Amino acid sequence: MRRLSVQADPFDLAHEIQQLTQGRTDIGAVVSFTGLCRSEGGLLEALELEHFPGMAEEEMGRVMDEAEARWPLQGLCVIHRFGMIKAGEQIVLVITASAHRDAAFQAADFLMDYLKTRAPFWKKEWQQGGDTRGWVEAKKEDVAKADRWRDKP
Amino acid sequence: MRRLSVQADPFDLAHEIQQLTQGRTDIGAVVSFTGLCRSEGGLLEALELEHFPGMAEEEMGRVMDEAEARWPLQGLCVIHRFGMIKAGEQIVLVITASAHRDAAFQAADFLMDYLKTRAPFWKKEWQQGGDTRGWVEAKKEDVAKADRWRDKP
Amino acid sequence: MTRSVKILYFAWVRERMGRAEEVLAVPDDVLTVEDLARFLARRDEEGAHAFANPAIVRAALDRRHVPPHTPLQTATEIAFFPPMTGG
Amino acid sequence: MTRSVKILYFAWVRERMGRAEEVLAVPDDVLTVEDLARFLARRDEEGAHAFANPAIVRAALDRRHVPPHTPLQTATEIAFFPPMTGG
Repeated sequence: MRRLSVQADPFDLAHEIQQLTQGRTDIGAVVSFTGLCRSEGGLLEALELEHFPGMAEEEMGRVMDEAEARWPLQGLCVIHRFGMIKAGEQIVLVITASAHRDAAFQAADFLMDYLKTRAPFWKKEWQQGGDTRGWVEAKKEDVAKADRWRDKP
Repeated sequence: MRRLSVQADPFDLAHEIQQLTQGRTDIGAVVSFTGLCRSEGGLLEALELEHFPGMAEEEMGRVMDEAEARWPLQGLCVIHRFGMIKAGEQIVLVITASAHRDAAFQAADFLMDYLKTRAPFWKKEWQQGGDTRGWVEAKKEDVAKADRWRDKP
Repeated sequence: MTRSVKILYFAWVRERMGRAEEVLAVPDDVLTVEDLARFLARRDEEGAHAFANPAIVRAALDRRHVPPHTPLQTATEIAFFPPMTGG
Repeated sequence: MTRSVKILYFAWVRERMGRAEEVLAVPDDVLTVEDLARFLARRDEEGAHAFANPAIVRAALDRRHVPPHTPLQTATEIAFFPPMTGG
């Protein structure tokens, strides 16, 4: 079972997990990652998420293919929101389901690293009061984290 | 915010995450791990979880202390069930909340490794038809996995 | 015979270019992704600003990430954007 | 003067001992956790079965994991159990 969505609306983690696990008795481990918008100590009011419609879905699908090729997964779900997202709100959701916990943990970690560096989304910061602080700069650590997976079997 | 529970009843992941994150804007990453009872291809009807009341809570608390000492966590939750748990049902829940995804992922992985080898719980396997297949044997890999963390900063 | 491609811009590349997309008749000497970036940088002020540091701008050809030296060949759509910051 | 300790058994150690707990007057020559395990192994058939492979049985003193050579000292409760399989 596989689910991919690029959407403006919030997602429902419990519902998504239920979709992946309902009626199954071969899943031993479910890992979820939820990314939230931080206010950076009250500085930020919201993040505006711009994306490349079409390519976002295709690239996320390719990243999911790669996760499925690397680990035995019984289910995975990736949801990425776009539009204006207030501090405290959800941005991204990854769920992985497997017989064993290692596969579920590693696949979720991998998916997040790859989404960060490959999925065509860009964040713009909005301050309290309505001014923008401009676009978030990509972090070198994120590229390094994604590169970790390259040499692994 | 920290929550620890040893209970017979099922848990509600969405509710527990909400408890950790509600009204906060300093959390950027929430990782959850849910352990489920597998049927092992239809062989197993249920797992019976025996525990050492009192010590289970204390040991889980010590493992949580260690996670909090190693990673900057804004919230963590560990719930372990006991009693008869049918195939497909929940056994254990770990949730970690942090500003950054690495801390949340690593702390959740660590908590699961340590719970496996240190929390005083024992699983007995029950087959379809009501016969037991005896007690689950501890896995060497689980000890090795927990040992990974020993040399890390 | 000149060929047309659709060009898409995202995030600050879009803002600096002052447009989200355009259709361009590809000049004969523009063969690769980096040729096209160089052409846009020379074309006007907006392009000079957007591609001021061409090493930073990323590209996708028909919705796949590609390195700068990739030939345009038969691609019908090319997108330019900053390093991604989703997730 | 003999001292009493409460002993708890769990999982297959409990099943083999045929009991979940007992209170024992600690013999004078029983000083450590492994001394106590050896004493129980020699005491009766159940103990012999439960502690047949003493290297496998784990112990907690006053609810804390301890290695076999740990002195009982003033502990009031000792638990014996197999390697844990929770999580």
